Parts: sequence; structure tokens; C-alpha cells
Amino acid sequence: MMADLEVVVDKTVINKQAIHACFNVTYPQAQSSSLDVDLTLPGRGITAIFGHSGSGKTTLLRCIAGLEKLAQGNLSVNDVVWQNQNSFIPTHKRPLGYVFQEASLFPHLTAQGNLNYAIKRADEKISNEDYQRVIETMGIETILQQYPQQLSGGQRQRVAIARALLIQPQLLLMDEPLASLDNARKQEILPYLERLRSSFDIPIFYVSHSMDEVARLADHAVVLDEGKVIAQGSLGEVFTRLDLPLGFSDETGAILQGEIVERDEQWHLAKVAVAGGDFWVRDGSDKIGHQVRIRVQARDVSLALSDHDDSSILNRLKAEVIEICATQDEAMALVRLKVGKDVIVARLTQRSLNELNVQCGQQLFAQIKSAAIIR
Amino acid sequence: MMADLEVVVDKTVINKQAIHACFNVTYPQAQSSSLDVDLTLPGRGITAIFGHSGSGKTTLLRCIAGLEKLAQGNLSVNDVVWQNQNSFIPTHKRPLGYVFQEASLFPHLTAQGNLNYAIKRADEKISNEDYQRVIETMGIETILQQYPQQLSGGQRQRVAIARALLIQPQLLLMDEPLASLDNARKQEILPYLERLRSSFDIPIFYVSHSMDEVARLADHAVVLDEGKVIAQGSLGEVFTRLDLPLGFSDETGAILQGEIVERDEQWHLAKVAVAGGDFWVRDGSDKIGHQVRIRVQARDVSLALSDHDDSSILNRLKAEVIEICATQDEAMALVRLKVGKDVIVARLTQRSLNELNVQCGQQLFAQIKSAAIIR
Amino acid sequence: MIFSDSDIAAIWLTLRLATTVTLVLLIIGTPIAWWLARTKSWLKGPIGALVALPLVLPPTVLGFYLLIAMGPQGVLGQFTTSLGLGTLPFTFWGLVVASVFYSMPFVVQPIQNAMEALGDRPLEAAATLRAGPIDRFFSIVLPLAKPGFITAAILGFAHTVGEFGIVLMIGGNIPGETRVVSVQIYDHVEALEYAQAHLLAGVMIAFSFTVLLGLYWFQRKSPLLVLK
Amino acid sequence: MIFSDSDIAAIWLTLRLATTVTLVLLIIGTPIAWWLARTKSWLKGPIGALVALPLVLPPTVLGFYLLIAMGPQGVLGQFTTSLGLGTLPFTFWGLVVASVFYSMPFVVQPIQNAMEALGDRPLEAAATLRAGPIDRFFSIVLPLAKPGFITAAILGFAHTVGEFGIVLMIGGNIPGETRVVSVQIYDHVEALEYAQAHLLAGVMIAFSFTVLLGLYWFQRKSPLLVLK
Amino acid sequence: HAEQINVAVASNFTAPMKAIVKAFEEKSEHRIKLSFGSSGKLFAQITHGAPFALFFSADQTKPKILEEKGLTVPGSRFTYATGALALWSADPTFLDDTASRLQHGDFKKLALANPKLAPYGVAAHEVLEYYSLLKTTRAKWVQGENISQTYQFISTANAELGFVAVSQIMQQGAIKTGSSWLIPREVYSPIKQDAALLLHGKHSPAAKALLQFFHSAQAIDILESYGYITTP
Ligand SMILES: Nc1ncnc2c1ncn2[C@@H]1O[C@H](COP(=O)(O)OP(=O)(O)OP(=O)(O)O)[C@@H](O)[C@H]1O
Ligand SMILES: Nc1ncnc2c1ncn2[C@@H]1O[C@H](COP(=O)(O)OP(=O)(O)OP(=O)(O)O)[C@@H](O)[C@H]1O
Ligand SMILES: [Mg+2]
Ligand SMILES: [Mg+2]
Repeated sequence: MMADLEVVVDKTVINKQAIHACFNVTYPQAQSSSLDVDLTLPGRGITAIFGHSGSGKTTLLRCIAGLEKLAQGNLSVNDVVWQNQNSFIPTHKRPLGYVFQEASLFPHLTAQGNLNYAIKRADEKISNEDYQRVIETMGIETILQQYPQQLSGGQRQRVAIARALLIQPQLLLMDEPLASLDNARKQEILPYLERLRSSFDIPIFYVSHSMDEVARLADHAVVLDEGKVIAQGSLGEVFTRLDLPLGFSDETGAILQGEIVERDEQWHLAKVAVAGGDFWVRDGSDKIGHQVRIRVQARDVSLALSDHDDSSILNRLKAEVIEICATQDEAMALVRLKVGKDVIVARLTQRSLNELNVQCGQQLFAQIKSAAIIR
Repeated sequence: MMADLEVVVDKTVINKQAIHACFNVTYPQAQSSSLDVDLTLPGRGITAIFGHSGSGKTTLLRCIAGLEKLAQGNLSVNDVVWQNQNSFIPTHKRPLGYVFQEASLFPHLTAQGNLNYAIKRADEKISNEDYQRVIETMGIETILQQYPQQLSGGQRQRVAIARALLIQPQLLLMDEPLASLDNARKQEILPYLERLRSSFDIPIFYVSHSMDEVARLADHAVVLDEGKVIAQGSLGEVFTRLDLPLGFSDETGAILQGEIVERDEQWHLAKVAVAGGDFWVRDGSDKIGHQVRIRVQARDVSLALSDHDDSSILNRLKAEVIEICATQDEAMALVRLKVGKDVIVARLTQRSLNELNVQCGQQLFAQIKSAAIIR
Repeated sequence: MIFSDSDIAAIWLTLRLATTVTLVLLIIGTPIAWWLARTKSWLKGPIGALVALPLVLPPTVLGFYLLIAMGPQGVLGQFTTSLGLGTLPFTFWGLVVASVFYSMPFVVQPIQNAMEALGDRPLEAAATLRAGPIDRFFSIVLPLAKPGFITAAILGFAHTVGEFGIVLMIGGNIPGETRVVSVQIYDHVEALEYAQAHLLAGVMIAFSFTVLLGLYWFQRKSPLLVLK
Repeated sequence: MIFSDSDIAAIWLTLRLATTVTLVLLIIGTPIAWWLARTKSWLKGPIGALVALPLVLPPTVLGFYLLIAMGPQGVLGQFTTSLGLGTLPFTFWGLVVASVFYSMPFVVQPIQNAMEALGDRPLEAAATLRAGPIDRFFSIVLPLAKPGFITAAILGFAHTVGEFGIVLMIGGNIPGETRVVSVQIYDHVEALEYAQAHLLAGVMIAFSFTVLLGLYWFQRKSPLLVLK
Repeated sequence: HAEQINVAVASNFTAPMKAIVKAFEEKSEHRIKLSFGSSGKLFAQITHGAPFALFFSADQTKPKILEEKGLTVPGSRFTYATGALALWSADPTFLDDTASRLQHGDFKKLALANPKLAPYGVAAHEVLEYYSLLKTTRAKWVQGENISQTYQFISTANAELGFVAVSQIMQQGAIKTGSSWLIPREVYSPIKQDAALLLHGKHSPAAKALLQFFHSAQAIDILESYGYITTP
């Protein structure tokens, strides 16, 4: 709910690893194909998969996992062929973990039994420490003896996530893993997933409707619509695009590259230098000199003609208006702003736009409330 | 994600109708009871049920529906006794609709068949118009001939919601109905639920982890923790409480009463007069003179020592600091502000607080970005 | 026609018997199966075992005891006599009662399993949609447990067609009344009329195969009860 | 002891036979049921019907045909002879083969139904957890289809205990080798030794009831396959 | 006036009975419905009220017990046929018309009817006893529940040889197939099959007519063609 700006350690090293996926799925009795994609995705980091309900997200994950036998497809993961015309590695030989959209625990095993099922079959023995970390993060210590039918929806989902992690996958497929969880729990699991990504360097495909989660986690995004890819690229590229259909445009924002230049231990803040100026963000205990990324959502950006240093808004950057664009919501407009070499987007009422008499090329100040930064 | 302020037609007439629910559920083999509540809830409007995963939300709904036979309980809905020591009205005689946490469609019927199941059994014949409206809002026109196992997760959930609506219930129980849906779809369904509430005046119990949904819909909130009620009251009361555990405090905010005093047709905005000043909100085509409520989330409130009329932030209100409170997040603080007779909460970095040298009793300006208002 | 009149009479009788028995079994077996599937009573075990019990007795022996029970001195016989029905052995309805008794487990067990596999959720959902117990049973349980019912019907029907020991004992092998095909084949074999026996057995197998095939085809069409 | 030696021999033999047959049935029936449950081939119907077919023949008649098939001139007989096993009739293993053949549908059908009710999801989940087909079968299918297996075992065991027509035909009533309890009871009835028959039948019922009760109790303990 | 009656017939008499009834019905208005079954089964049914007018047993004991129980018309019991025993093999060269093969013991299985249940079994037992072969052959016995099952054991070659009723292998006075030894009648006691008029048929003209017919030359001819010894 609150992810407006985001800082993540930069992982976008030059990327030789990649996942190539090309699938065409047409279900029997269906008029058109439910999935028709040809994708090249980074073989590391988190790729967010977006799309309306029924757009083919689950189908894509199922194809990658080898669960959808109907797929005409090619799939290679970091140069290993998983599927092509001649070969098809069966699911159980693919080193992946899958969190299903419905928890899908084994009903004849307790939560503990479900976890053991994965532990027993993992390629490497899991260390007790790692095991404990997973259990604690998911907050399932107390329910391990219960059967799935005795668990709440969220508890089931957490056990399912733990199960998928304990198999120690080399590719993690997660289908709306946090949808049924409350904020507090999400706040515990998200950093864990971040750590997972950074410490194990495994690629994660992450279906989610929540921009918070995605903004926080993902490096790359794919947007599906009716089985086709309508946008893909780095998260920033995808979400500064003004031409995405309504629904996505609410999520419009920008990702800025920066470096940590100062840490304010007293106020637990970190100063990040981006091309257009400095940002104060909550301190994520990253070291000075670290490359980080900041996410700025359009809805959190306000404009001012002058620099107000008596406001609680810490982040005020010089900006130049480069494009003004109406949205499907008549009261609103999107404004693309150049901040240094970066582009950010602001979402304003048409009326403010008019009152401030904002014009293309105009210089003004973009205000971003740092209190809204997560982490 | 974007609900920061909210306007709803006021429905809190003096309320003689009420739902009394008193339950104690202890599952076999459980050490403690999973639900132990004694609640009096408004018999109209939407009541949000909050709580961590496993806190007993689903159990509460199941008790109200009469699905949990273990319950020791008393339940009366608008003066009709549904359960007490001597009597127990079976589920099928309770005029309710239930959207389960998992879609729970009948697998042997198509989507259409599932809807017809409800239509046939509804007390009153549904008008073709109402039927069409439900189908369209849920966006399920094209999938009616498919069987549940041929639907995506979100499609199933939408059919399930439609099914619960078509039974034309007098009490609607919804267990995370929108969790698996994308934003765009939510934006279509939420106004429909709002209309449902206002036009049919049926009480809705709504379990959700999403403050957006709740803020937008709910009048009343109940917060459960480990089966016990830890907070309850009007949405405003519950969410301006600074003492709720972390996780909920992120959602802190305020609800303000107001009246529509002006409509700006050109900019599609409406001016709402609250005790402390005027708010510009997106025009929801409410008439002038209507009582409305506005929700202001703490994270969207910034403070300024002077009134900046050259900023795109339309809403700037005179405010007096009445309490400053640290949060579990060291970088942040919550500030309670008196705006006229109302109280709003702002969430700031400790550093801003210090820089602006905010003190109790100080007069300053609260800035709320109207662009973030939904509706 | 290659069949003798008595063969044809036997065929008709068999079809009538098997159909009647299957229907009666489904009607009686369904509530029993339902009770067994849903109850949490300790009686579940004993009653379940009781239903399966006729299986372990050789049919002729079971038939023998049924003969005693349904005869003029038996409990059942006195009951039916007091109802003015006379005694049942050596009548069509005697065969029906005996076969129902004997084939009960084959019908109850599959239905019970199918009903247990249903789970509570569809029933709960139906209850929230204003469906009362009877309504739920017909609109949810019946269609969802269809594979179980079909298996039950197959096993019940086929078993009655093939049943022989009981039929011989209770029926008394009376032509046109209680002499079913299985007994007729037996008679042919006893009379060393092997050609006749082979023919009748062949026709019976062909017919049953067709019926079974039809049922399987019917079952195939039912939507899978499978979460995607 | 009230039982004659031959009664006791018959009881032992019956238990041995029923246990062996049940085991063989479970071992053979499970893959057949699995295939029938999962296949989308058009052969499903015909094969399914074929499995159910032995049901419709009266046991004595089926026994007669098996006697021909397993005899020195029969296909099966020549096969077993070429394997150096001699012919099977009048041996314990002849009884086993015949009973397996006869009771197959009672075992295949419940297992098949239980496997069909499983759905794909648990298997898919297991596959993503690195479980291969065999592993999946033992770790997921077997435990989840347990009620079906138990029903199958009950029906198969009980049916073999009660089986009689075939045993009579194939067995040759050799004491200690092929004279099972059902034949023994039958003999008592035929020889008008009713007291003996009652006793033996009573013991058999009591024993079977206990076994069935045990199985039901075992089944009860299995966690419900029910979504909350 | 024509009448229709049910008649209970021991299974081993199925074929000759059908032939006799056919002949009877050609001459008579009455219609006979034949019910076959093992004697033991028919006995149980009759004691529990089965609607049979006549009972043709495969032995003498059961009609006698029925008589003692008062379920037959007193004095109606009579021996309708006396069976003859043969040692038979489906293999046309296996047996000559002597006991030699039996005495040599070069066979794997010897089929006979269960002596406990079938008079033919008792007779076979007596034959083996007479030739002192009981001990040596016992391990090779396979017992049919009745004489027709015994016949099936042999005809399917599962047992190389065995004791059957002459009526089963005889047609028009000659052996149909295989080889046989017609056992001398002195070595076993006569296999007498008795019939009785049951209470149910006490006043039945049809039952009486059928009984009458059994003493006719035509019936005796049929019986003899099936290899039965008819006691005049
Ligand atoms: N059938 C059952 N047997 C035993 N314990 C149960 C059963 N059903 C629920 N519980 C327990 O009761 C508690 C409350 O469960 P409930 O489903 O009401 O939680 P919830 O608030 O809906 O959580 P979520 O947000 O995860 O759906 C949980 O701790 C759960 O483990
Ligand atoms: N087994 C099936 N048979 C026929 N159609 C199917 C089947 N499974 C999925 N579909 C269709 O394929 C499309 C894509 O489904 P998919 O489950 O991939 O959607 P999704 O993007 O995951 O949606 P959601 O967010 O609602 O889960 C949908 O329109 C759905 O109706
Ligand atoms: Mg999906
Ligand atoms: Mg829940």
C-alpha cells in the first residue's frame, strides 16, 4: 500500500544468463489461444508478471514448470534446454520451486509433513539454520502439527511458500504468493524474498497484483493481456509508460538509479544521489557508495513552483516538464518530468495543472514525501 | 493502493438495527479457543474484519453463517435470533450470501450453472437488469460456458462473487473477495459494492487485508488477534488509534465528516466542507448538500509551516499539533493534528519533525494531495 | 431362432430382475451410504461392517439362511405373511429381496467412497445459497458423486446378472418365474447341452459388455472433478 | 473342540487363499486402476468393461470356462505347462488365479474411483517438489486413495472368502489344498448336517465382522480429504 | 382339464428328465415345469415350503427323510431309476474295459463325486475299496460336488480318468466319446434314485399322471437309452 520509493541493491550486472520462453497454449474448446508469448527474460533477479485476471499469468508459469502439456513451446533456462520440439524435461527434473495460486498442500500430511516432503527431495540437504529461518519468516512454528484442513487460508499459503523454498530451487515460480496475507506478514516475508534473491541469486518469476510487492522486489516486468505480452522490460521502463491501459496507469511511476552518499544515523535516513538531485529515504543499512534504486510513484509526486523548505516533504527536486498527458480519469493528468537525466511521472488533478499553469518546458519543483518510502 | 481520502454518502443514521454475535470456538485438539468474541455490530453498512493470518476472521464468518457447528454462541441479526442456547437456524434458512476465501464453485456446473443455482433459489426473482449489471461488473460475460476447472483463479473468484450477489442476501459475508483480482477489476467491483450497500442497505461483513478496499467501503471495523477482538468501532476510531500493533499502524488514518458545498464541473472535482476547512476531492457526482466522509491516511499528510499556494497540493488545512508519537519504525513518527473539531494523523520522518521543530500545540498547515483521492 | 423359449424367458427374467434389483439397491443403498459417509457416530464401523457381511458367506449358504428367514417359520416370512404378501421364496420378489441383500455392499461402498471424497465445501456453499438438505443432496451430492453411483450400478447390475447360488436357493429354479439366465446356463451345463450353454453365455457376455461400455462412456462425459 | 479337523483345515486354507488373492488383486489391480483413472485413450471404455465382465457370469459357469482354459488343452494350461508349472486346476494356485479373475472388478473399481477423485493438483505439486512418477505414486496417490484401497481390500477379501462356485469348479475339493470354508459349509448343508453348517457359518461371520470392523476403524483414522 | 405343476429334479437327472417330460407332454394335456438343483438344495427348499408336486432325488435318503417328516404323500416313494457307474476317460485310448489302468496307478488325477453328497461318489468309493485302491489313489482324488462336475473334470482333461454315471457317457446304448470301463455291478451297491409325491401335489392329477408315465414302456426305453438300469 505504501511503496512509493524503493531502494534495492543494484544487481543488474551485465547479464549473460537469460531465460527464453516461447509458448502457445490453446485449450481444447477455446476459440483463441490463452497464451501466445515469445519472451527473453533475465536469468537472475525477480521478474514480475502482471496482467488482468485471465490474461494467462498462471498459464505461463505452468508452461515454464512443464505442467501444461498442451504447450507448443521452447524453453531454455540459463542455456539449459527445458523444452523444444524434440525434448521435454518433465517437471520433477526441473530444478524449480512453485507456489501455486491455491495453496495445494498435501491433505494427508501435516504442515510439517508437507515441509519434510520437500526437504527429503531437495538436491542438497538444508542446513538447520536455513530451515529455522524459513520457518520463522513464515511464522509457522506453532502450526506445524496441524493438517492443511485445520489451517486458515493464510497459514496454508505460508506453509506452501515455505515448502517451495525448502526444495532449494534454482528457479522460483510464485503465483500470487502473498495475496491472502496481511500487511504485517507481508512485511516479514518480503525482506526474506529480497534476501533470497540477493544471497542465492536465483531467478524468481512473481505473479502479483500488488504494486507494493512488485515495486519492492522486481527488477523486470512482463505485462500480459489476453495471452499476449503488451509490455516488458525493466520495471522502470514498464511503469513509466503512459500508454498502458487503465488499471496499469494507476501504477505509473519511475525507477531512479542512485548511489548512497550519506547516512543519517540519528534520523535513520539515507541520502541517495540520483542524476537530478538528492533523495532522503529510510535507511536500509546499505553502505555508503552502494548503488541503489528508488521507485517514485506518480501519485506521490506533487509539483510546486518554488522550493518550500518549511514543509515536512524532505525531497524536493528541480524538474522540467517534458510531456503532459490526459488519463482515462477526466479529473486527472499525468506529467512527465525530467529530473537530471532521469524521468519521473507526477499525477495531478487537471485543476492544479491549470491553476499552476503548467506548460511543457517549464522548470519547477517536484516534491516527494519521503515518509512514504518503504524499508 | 491509492485510497487516501474517501468520500461516501453518509449512512450512519441513528442505528436501531444491530447484529449481536457472541461466539466461542475451540477446535478439537486445539489448546486454546480459535475464536472468543462478544460483538455488537451495526446492522447496516459495511463492517471490515481485520486481523493477522490465523486470527479467526474466517471462523467468525463461518459462525455467523452457521457453518461452524462447534460454536457455543449467540447470534441475532436485526432482532432476529439466528442462534442461541435453544435454537439454531440452519445455514440454508439464513438469508445470507457468502463469498468463501477459496472460490468454491460447484465443479459439475459451468459458471452459468453456478449462477443459475443461486438465481433459482433466491427468495425473489432477480430482474434481468440486475442480473446483467452483476455479470458486467464482474466481467464474466465471456466465460459463462466454462467449467470452474477451466477458469483462472480470478475468474473463479468473480463468478463466486456474482453467485453470492445473485442470491440477493440480506447479509453478505465476504472473505477476502478481491484478494486475487487485479487493480483494474477491483476498481470496477468496488463501486458496485458501494452501490449495493447504499441502494439495498444490506449489512456486509468484509474480510480484507487491503486498506484501500476497506477504507473505501467500510463504515465499521473489527480487529481480531488470536481470536479476540482487540479493537472495534467506526473505521475512523479504529484507524486513528496509535496503539495498534505494527502492521495496523501503517494503515493509520482519519475519517472526516463533511458536506459537499461546491462542484467544479470543469475539473471534475467536488469541494467538501469539513470542520477544519475545505477539501477538494474527485467528483463522485454527489449532489451539493450531501453528507460525505473523507478518509485521510497518515502517510499522505505532510506538514508545512506556511501555506504554499503555488504547489499542486490543493488541500491545505490549518492544524494544531496535539500529540506526537514514536512508531516501531525508528525513522518515523505519527503526529495527531486537530483540524477544526476533527482529528487527523500525519506520518513523518523523525528528521522532518526535528527540522521543522514541531511541538505540541503548534499551529501549522496540513497538506493532503487530492490527486490521491479515489472516486 | 436359435434360443429355446425357456432361454428367452430366462433372459427377460434376468433383465427384469437385474434392473429391479439395481434400482432398489440404489434407492436403499444411497441413504445408507450417505449416513456412513457423514456420520461421526461410533456405529459407523459396525454398521459398515454389517453391510459388507453378506459378502463373506457363500451365496448358497446365504441363500439357505434367507430361505429359513423368509420361509413360513422365519421372522421375515411371518412378517410378510402378516402383511398378506405370503412368503417370498420361490417368487420374483423373493429373488429381489435376496439379491438386494447380497449385492448391497457392492452398491453402498462405491457410493460411500464417492460421497466421502466430496468434502464439506460444496455442501457448505450450497447451504449458503439457500439449498436445504434434500435440495443439496439432489443438486450437489448426486451429480458430484456420479462416478460412485455409476460404479455402484455397474457392480450391482452385473452381480445380480451373474448371481446364481442365492437365486437357485431362494428361487427354486422355476421356469418363467425364478429361472434366470445364470441358472439356465447351469441347467444346460448339467444336461451336458454345452452348445446351448456356450451360446447363452456368449450372448450374455456380449450384452453385458455393451451395457458396461455404455456406462463407461457415460461416465467419461462427466466433467472432471479436478482443480486446475 | 467342536470343529472337525477338516473344518479347521478349511478355515486355514480360506484365510490363506483370501489373503493371497487380496494381495495379488491389489498388486495387479492397482496399475490397471491407475491406467483406467488417468488414460484419455478410447480403450478406457472397452478395457474397463472387460475388467467388469467376469461379474456377469455365474461363478460355476465362469469356473467351467476357466477349467477349460486352464486345462491341458486350454490356452492358459498350455502356457503354464510350457513354464513347467503343470496345469493349475485342483491346486491352490489354480484357486488363486480363478479368484483373482473373478474378484478383479471389486478391486479395480473402488481404486479407480478414488484415484479419479484425486485430481491433478496434488500430483502437480509433488512434481514441482522433485518427486518422480514412482515416488508420486507411493507418496501421494497411495495415501490419498487409501479409502479406495481399503474398500477394494474389503470387497476383494470378503468376496474371496464367500466365493464358492469357482472354487468348487476349479478346486476339486481336495482337503487342505482346495477345500475352503465356503465349500465345507456347502457340503454340510448339502449333507443335511445343518448344525455343523450353522456353527461354521457363525464363526466365519464373527471372524469376518471383526476383520471388517478393524478395517473400518483403520479407515476412520485417515485424515479427511476435505477442504475446510 | 389340463394342469401345470412344478417338479423338482436332481441335477444329475436333468437330461433324461427333459426327454421323459417331452414325451409325456406329447401325450398329455398337463404341463410340467421342471426345476433342477442339487438334491440337498431341493430338500431344503421343500422343507421350507417350495411349491413342488414331485421330488426326484439323486438318492434314497432325502425322500425318506421327507417322508418321515410327513412332507410326502405316504406310500408314494419309489425308485425311479438305478444308476450305473463307469470309469471314464476323455482320451479314447486311455482305458480298456478293465481295471488295469486304475490298478497301475499311472495317472495324475482321479475324479470322483464327493461320497458325502452323491450316491455315485459312494459307489466309486466302494469300487476302490473292493480293489484295495483306496489308500494308493486317495492322494490323486479330485472330488466333484456332484456327478456332473466330476464329468466336467474329466471331459476337460484336467483329470485323466474318473468315475461317472453311465448315463452321462452313454447315448443310444453306446459310449459317446473317450474310453471307459463299465464297472461290474457286483462291486458296488445299487445307486438307487427315489422319487416321492409331495404334499403339494397330493391332489394333483398331473403329478399322478407323470408318476404313472414313469412306469410306461416309453419312459423305460428313455431311461435305458441313458444307461440307467430300470427296476421293473
Ligand atoms: N478445522 C480446524 N481445526 C483446527 N484448527 C483450526 C481449524 N480451522 C481453523 N483453525 C485454526 O483456527 C485459527 C483461526 O483460523 P481462521 O481460518 O479463522 O483464520 P483467518 O483469520 O481467517 O486467517 P487467514 O487470514 O489466514 O485466512 C487458526 O489458527 C487455524 O489454525
Ligand atoms: N483448463 C483450461 N481449459 C480452458 N480454458 C482455460 C483452462 N485454464 C485456463 N483457461 C483460460 O485461459 C485463460 C488464462 O488463464 P490463467 O489461469 O493463465 O489466467 P491468470 O492470468 O492466471 O488469471 P488470474 O489472475 O485470474 O489467476 C483464462 O481465460 C482461462 O479462462
Ligand atoms: Mg492465475
Ligand atoms: Mg481466513
